[in-house]
Amino acid sequence: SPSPSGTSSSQPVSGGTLTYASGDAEPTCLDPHVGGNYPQALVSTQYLESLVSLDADGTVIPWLADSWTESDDGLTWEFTLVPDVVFTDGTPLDAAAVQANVAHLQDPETASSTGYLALKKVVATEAVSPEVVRFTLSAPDSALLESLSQPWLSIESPTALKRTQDENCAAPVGTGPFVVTDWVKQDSITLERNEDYSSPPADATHEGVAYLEKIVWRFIPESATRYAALQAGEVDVIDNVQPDTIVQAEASDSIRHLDAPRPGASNRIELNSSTVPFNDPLVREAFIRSANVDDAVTSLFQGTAERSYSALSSVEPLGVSAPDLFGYEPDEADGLLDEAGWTERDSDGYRVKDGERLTVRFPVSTNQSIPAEQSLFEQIQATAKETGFDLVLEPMDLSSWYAALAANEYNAVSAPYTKVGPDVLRILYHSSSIVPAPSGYFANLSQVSDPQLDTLLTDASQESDADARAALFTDAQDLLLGGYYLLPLYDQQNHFLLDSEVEGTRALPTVSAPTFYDTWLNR
Amino acid sequence: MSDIEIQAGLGRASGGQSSHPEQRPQRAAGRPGVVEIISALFGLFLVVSALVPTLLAPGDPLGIDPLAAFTPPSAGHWFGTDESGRDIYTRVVHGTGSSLVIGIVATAIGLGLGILLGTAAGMLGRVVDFTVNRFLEVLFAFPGLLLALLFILIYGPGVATATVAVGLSTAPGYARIIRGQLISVRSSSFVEAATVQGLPRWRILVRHILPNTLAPLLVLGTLGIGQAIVWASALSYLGLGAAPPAPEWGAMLSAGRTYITSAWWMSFFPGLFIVLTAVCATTIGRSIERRMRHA
Amino acid sequence: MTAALEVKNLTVGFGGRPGQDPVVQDVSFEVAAGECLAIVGESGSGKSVTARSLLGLAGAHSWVQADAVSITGQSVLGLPESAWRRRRGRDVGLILQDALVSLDPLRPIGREIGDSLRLHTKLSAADRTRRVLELLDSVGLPDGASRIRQRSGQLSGGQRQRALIASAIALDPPLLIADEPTTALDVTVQAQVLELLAEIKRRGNAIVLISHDLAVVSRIADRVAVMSAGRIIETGPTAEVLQNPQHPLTRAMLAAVPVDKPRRTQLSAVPVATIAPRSTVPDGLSVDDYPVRPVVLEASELRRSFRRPDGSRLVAVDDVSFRLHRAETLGLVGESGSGKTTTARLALALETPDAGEVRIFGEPWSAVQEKARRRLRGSVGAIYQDALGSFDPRLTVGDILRHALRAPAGGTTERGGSGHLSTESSQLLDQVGLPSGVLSRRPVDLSGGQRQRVGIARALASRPRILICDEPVSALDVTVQAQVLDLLDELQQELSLSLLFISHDLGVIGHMSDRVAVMKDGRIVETGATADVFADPRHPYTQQLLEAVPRFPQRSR
Amino acid sequence: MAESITDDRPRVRGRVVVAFVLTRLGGALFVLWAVATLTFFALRLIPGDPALAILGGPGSQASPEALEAVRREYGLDQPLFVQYLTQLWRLMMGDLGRSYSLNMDVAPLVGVQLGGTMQLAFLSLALAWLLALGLATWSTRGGKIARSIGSGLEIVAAALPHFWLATVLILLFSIWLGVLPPISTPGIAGLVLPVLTLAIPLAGFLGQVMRESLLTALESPFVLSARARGESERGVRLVHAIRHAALPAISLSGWAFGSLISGAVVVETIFARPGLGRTLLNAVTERDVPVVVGVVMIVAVVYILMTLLTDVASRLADPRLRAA
Ligand SMILES: Nc1ncnc2c1ncn2[C@@H]1O[C@H](COP(=O)(O)OP(=O)(O)OP(=O)(O)O)[C@@H](O)[C@H]1O
Ligand SMILES: Nc1ncnc2c1ncn2[C@@H]1O[C@H](COP(=O)(O)OP(=O)(O)OP(=O)(O)O)[C@@H](O)[C@H]1O
Ligand SMILES: [Mg+2]
Ligand SMILES: [Mg+2]
Repeated sequence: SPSPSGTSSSQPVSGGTLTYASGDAEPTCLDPHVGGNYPQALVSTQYLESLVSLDADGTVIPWLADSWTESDDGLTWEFTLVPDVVFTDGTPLDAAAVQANVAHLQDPETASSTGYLALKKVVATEAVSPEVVRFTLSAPDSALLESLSQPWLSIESPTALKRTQDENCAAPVGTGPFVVTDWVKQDSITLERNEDYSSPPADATHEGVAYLEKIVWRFIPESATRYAALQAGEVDVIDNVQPDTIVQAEASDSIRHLDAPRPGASNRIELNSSTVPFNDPLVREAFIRSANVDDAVTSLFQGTAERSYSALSSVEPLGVSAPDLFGYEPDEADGLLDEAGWTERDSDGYRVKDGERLTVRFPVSTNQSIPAEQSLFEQIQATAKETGFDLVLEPMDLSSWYAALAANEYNAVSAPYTKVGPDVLRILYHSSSIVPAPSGYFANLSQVSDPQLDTLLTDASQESDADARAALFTDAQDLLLGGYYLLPLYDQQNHFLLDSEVEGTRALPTVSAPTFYDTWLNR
Repeated sequence: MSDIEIQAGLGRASGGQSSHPEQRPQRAAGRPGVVEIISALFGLFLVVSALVPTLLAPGDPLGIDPLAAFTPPSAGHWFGTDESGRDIYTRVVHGTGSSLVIGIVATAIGLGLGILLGTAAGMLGRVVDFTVNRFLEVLFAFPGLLLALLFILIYGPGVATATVAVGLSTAPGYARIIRGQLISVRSSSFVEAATVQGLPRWRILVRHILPNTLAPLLVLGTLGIGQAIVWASALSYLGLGAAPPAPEWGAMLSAGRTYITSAWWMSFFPGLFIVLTAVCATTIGRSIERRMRHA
Repeated sequence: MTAALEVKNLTVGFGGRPGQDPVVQDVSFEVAAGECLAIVGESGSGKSVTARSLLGLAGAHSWVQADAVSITGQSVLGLPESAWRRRRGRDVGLILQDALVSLDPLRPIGREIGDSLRLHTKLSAADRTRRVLELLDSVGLPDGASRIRQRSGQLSGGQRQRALIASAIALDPPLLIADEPTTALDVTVQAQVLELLAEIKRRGNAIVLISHDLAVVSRIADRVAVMSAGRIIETGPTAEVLQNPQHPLTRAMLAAVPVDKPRRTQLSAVPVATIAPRSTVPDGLSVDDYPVRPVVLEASELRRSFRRPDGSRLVAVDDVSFRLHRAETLGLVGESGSGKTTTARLALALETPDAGEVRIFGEPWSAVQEKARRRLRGSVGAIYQDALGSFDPRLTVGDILRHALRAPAGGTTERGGSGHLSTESSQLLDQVGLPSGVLSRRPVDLSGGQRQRVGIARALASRPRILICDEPVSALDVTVQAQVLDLLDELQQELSLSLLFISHDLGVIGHMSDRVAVMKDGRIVETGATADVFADPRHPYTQQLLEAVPRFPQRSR
Repeated sequence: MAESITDDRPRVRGRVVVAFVLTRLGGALFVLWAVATLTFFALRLIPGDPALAILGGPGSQASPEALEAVRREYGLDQPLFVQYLTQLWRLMMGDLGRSYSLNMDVAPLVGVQLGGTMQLAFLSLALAWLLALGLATWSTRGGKIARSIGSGLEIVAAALPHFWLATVLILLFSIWLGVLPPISTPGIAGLVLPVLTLAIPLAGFLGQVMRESLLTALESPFVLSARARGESERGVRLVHAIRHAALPAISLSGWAFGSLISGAVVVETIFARPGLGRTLLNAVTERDVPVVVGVVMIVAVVYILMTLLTDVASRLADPRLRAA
């Protein structure tokens, strides 16, 4: 779980500029409503705020909403807002503002993907009073609070939202501790302190304005350069840290490490069950048995990541871990393939059936996989070869990768998915997620189509009783893991290195993005 | 793509052909120097690596050994191991073939196109010359890597695309040199002398013009291979060339750069081989050039 | 009075241990103030190396030994570099052999000339400019104010030579060394430069004049030293050496000079061809008899112009007409740029005339397609000034001759099959006096004279009846030139060749041609039998040319 | 050697200058037109729907209506030829279109990025010049060993791939010695490593060319005649040889600039510098066609200007060219 990095006993001091170096792609829009990806979440956490947040245990806690109630049928929710909160453009935070945000997220013109999905069941909003807003749902949604805690559903100034999308993208207006003052494309974003800030989340360590005066948010794609810049003191915080760098940094006194695995799904390889060869469960199981993931994780991540045996992130309390299903058993894999009819081997040692080689096409999105992960795939390729799988790694840029998926030209694929709460399983494995959007994209990349699983996931998403919900998700995961649709690898890695002068930084337990509200510089 | 143009520059600057071969007796070819011998030996090493890599490195370039990952250079692993425990020396040796092939094929494409355009411009009369020249001018307005990137944008990344892209981007330079060479040879007095002898045009072309135009291409080609390898590896480095885990130098270097602070050998040795190969090609090319000039 | 220059046993070599393989050996001489010593000798005899050594500039990897070298009475042996620098330019001036490239092409000549002043005097910039203008004026480059801003590329050869002289005499050094100051200059310009040197001598400065041109030397030098293979073989007062040479090599050298040598006299000491001279022209045949011989090449009203970079047109050949008869030599003479080469190229149909026509053997030549000409190509051979450049650099002499033999023949004689090619190649070489050993060598590895012979052999391969020779001997030294001229002469008699012989050297033209045509600015200004034209030039330009030709007193036979 | 005496009559000179400017301008316009045309049609070969790319790639949840709207907005529903003419017209008006991925107009984007790249390229060119000139003069001054070292250094420098050199430099100066920042910083310090990375290989190339012409110049008669005038070794180099050494390098600088822009793609990525190279690489991986076209056009303009500049510089430095 996210741990605060600052353990110094000295008093926080106000002032100073913090430079953050991100290895993620530069967002194309600083408003996370538009699209909705992790780089947006990282930066917008500094200037936008959500209705609710999570604490370190995963319990929902108040933020912009003081309190909330759910109707018995689960179809209406009422949120009471914190009083006297003002957006940085002077617009007051009220029920109408929240309504405007929901409308903005649901407007097709906004082209929201993450937020849009999360609000799918919200059919109407209503201002009960200036402080109270009511959501009306088409079906009960046990994940609503978790969804609303995400930065992609943060609340922006309705006045600002009325501007053109370009303007809003360049400088979204929220209630957060910092304000976007400048954005030099392909270089940096400048954030300055919100001097009227008054709305920290319930678990913040102080009140009032932030300590830092300014944050310079830079984009440094090269991981080695990023680390060198941190060492040289040019930047104070870096993200997307490579395992070997973490190991080095941990030996250093002047650098602190913040490990904050992302919630939602674990990193895993999805096996496409809709086509040969993985339409045969035996072959799926054989593949999983033939992949030596444990050794790979040990050597590549050098203790910075734990092997996962679950479809969900280790920060998700409802995750089911099944180590016995995912062990490296090459002998068993051989037997399974023989059983499945892949009995012969060609001159290169690959299995053959009816003249066809046992080929697994694996498009790898170079934008979405860190180098260590790509190395991990290479190691899986090497071990799977011994069993007779021809795992073909096809590195490609993001749009080619999407195109390959849309054309169903893949047998295995790894795609991250970050979302707060176990409801991510419904998005990833419900059969309705096989239906592609007009663009061709779909979330159910294993193409699992199991009515029983569908029912479990739908029920879970509507079950507001915590225990019943947990049970449903457990059943669903047992079904999923037992079907060998996926090979879990490890949590979605989210490591930050901070200069030891940077004190008081923690990752928000929602999507594990760091917040610099409590941060101060001990210089 | 660069050395080629340097050559063009050299030709332009020194007036190309006109300099008399006798003028510099003291810098004659003579015995091969130490550097030339070393380059030749390294060249031999590269050729053996490319043809029978197992002779020099019997191991499997793709064979992983996760528990031996990140071993620094040692007696067991001369160049150390990478993140998956693969032996870097083995990979470098086995990668020679593909790196050389990329360099050679790219240069061949560049030279081939260059010859086509250059001879067309130099031989087919004014209209063609004018057209080809304008076309070359346009191509020159795309700096090498930019042309390669455009090509990759259209045809997608990969070894084949990177090779063709590098080849394409070198072509205008070659074309210009060939055209210049052709024109200077065509108007040289020995070609006139052949006309005076009453040789038919095509005989003059085949017997005098083409051989004298194309002979320097041997040098250009040699020099070009080194540069082509460097540029192709730049594309690999940008993630637009060979895909890992293929033991291609640029790709290895690219993969190794991630670990530069903890495992310098991963990027140092492939990089060193790229540099050495380019140096070796340049030295050999230059010494051929010197010999031809003094021959 | 001390000698301006005294040299005792100067020995110079390159590379290796000092004393090993010297290129200049035991050279000793003295030059007094107001005196001019000429050093003459064939190419490569060590003249320039001697000159450079006198300034401590023998070159990289050189070693110099001497018993004494003193300039204006002070020894300069073993002088440190800094001391040398103070003396160069001030005590001794050097005019380099390659005048055309001895001025920095990137710097205005005013600066180049002013450099000596800048380095050795404390004159202000304005004073320097004034002095440079004076100098320019004194070397005969008037209008100095605009000249000083020009760079060498904007000057003609003669102007460059004079600018170079100006830079060498800027400080009026007591000793001036002039290495071939007149080579590559037109006779008229040459005469001006010599006059300038004479003037300097008259002022009381000592001059060491280096030249391979005895005629030039005879004009100005008081004493002559003859060098051969690095040694001085003969020395004495000019008139004495030229009229009564003692050393056989000096004699051979003198004999080789074509000036005023009648047609058909042999110039070289040794016969070059094995073929016995057999005269085809009866003695006493006069110019008037020529019309009875058939015309082999006829040029009528040729005109050829070129575009200048600024778009205007330059008429290189204007209304040129001439006839070349069987077995005669027509000399074409004129100064640089007068259109000689262009005329030759028109005659060879390498260039198409804008107007006019060339016919050979009465058949159309310039007016037809190259395809049609090919049949007759074998009948017209060519010899070029730059023999080396006219050979494909990849080919050996053998290849060159074999290719030439395979080309369409012009003469009537039948040739054997390809099996005979190598024997015929050897025969050709034999004919031009080369051993068959050169067959396997490349032209680059041959000497200038040998190359020119290969060029002639190649031209002969197709049994031509016409030979067009564009400055065939200008690049050669007198003795080699003599051999080549003799060879051409003999071949003409043997094979009844018709020669169009182009040269800027009146001596060579006078010796070689039956008739002569004088060109100026693209036009033929005078034509006639050589003897007549030389004896009684009509056109003022011809007169000027002939006056400028340096002659030396004929030695008594 | 042909005698070329310049015609100093002002009329003629004026005419020559006007003709020169006109041909150059015509040539430049032609190149720009051809570059625009070539890229326009070449980029039509890219697989995939541009409308989809505009809406955030295939990963987005674009609705058919939105796609339709975008096609209309960007004129993608027009016939190809109409689109081509529209694009040409827009380019002529200085409108480079709108980025698919960056939510902004291309012209201001590349305009901003151009500055960084130009700064990098010019500084690198200047440094490369200094390094090359220094090495060439130093090594031709010393004996045989210095010469071999000099030419060896040049060959090795010329063979260094930018990305490797950058890595080694960062390792050396930022990590081990800790004296220079590995990323672009507002001051000069941040420029040092990127500029070195670009300059060293280029210096190798230029050095080879300079050494060649320097040696030729030093062996030439005009240097001998300068020495005969009493010119010192230093004078010979400063007054005569260096200018000759510089000439071919000047004429190569236009090309060198192009290669620096190629290098900038790598260097800007590694050192996290804003600039055209990084923009281009991003645009290529994002398939952001308008940005690619924009960068291509701006690079073409810069290239044309640079060739013009080097031509003029060559003419200034070498009076022989002026006469022709
Ligand atoms: N720098 C040098 N290194 C080696 N050998 C040289 C050098 N300079 C001259 N020589 C040799 O010294 C000999 C004499 O040369 P030098 O230039 O003095 O001849 P020259 O009498 O001036 O001939 P020319 O009439 O052709 O000018 C020649 O064989 C030449 O090859
Ligand atoms: N191809 C050409 N293009 C332009 N001008 C030319 C060309 N050939 C010759 N000329 C010019 O024509 C004129 C005559 O040249 P040509 O070479 O015939 O003179 P030449 O009498 O042979 O002189 P030289 O004694 O110097 O060889 C010169 O001014 C020359 O610059
Ligand atoms: Mg000489
Ligand atoms: Mg001529």
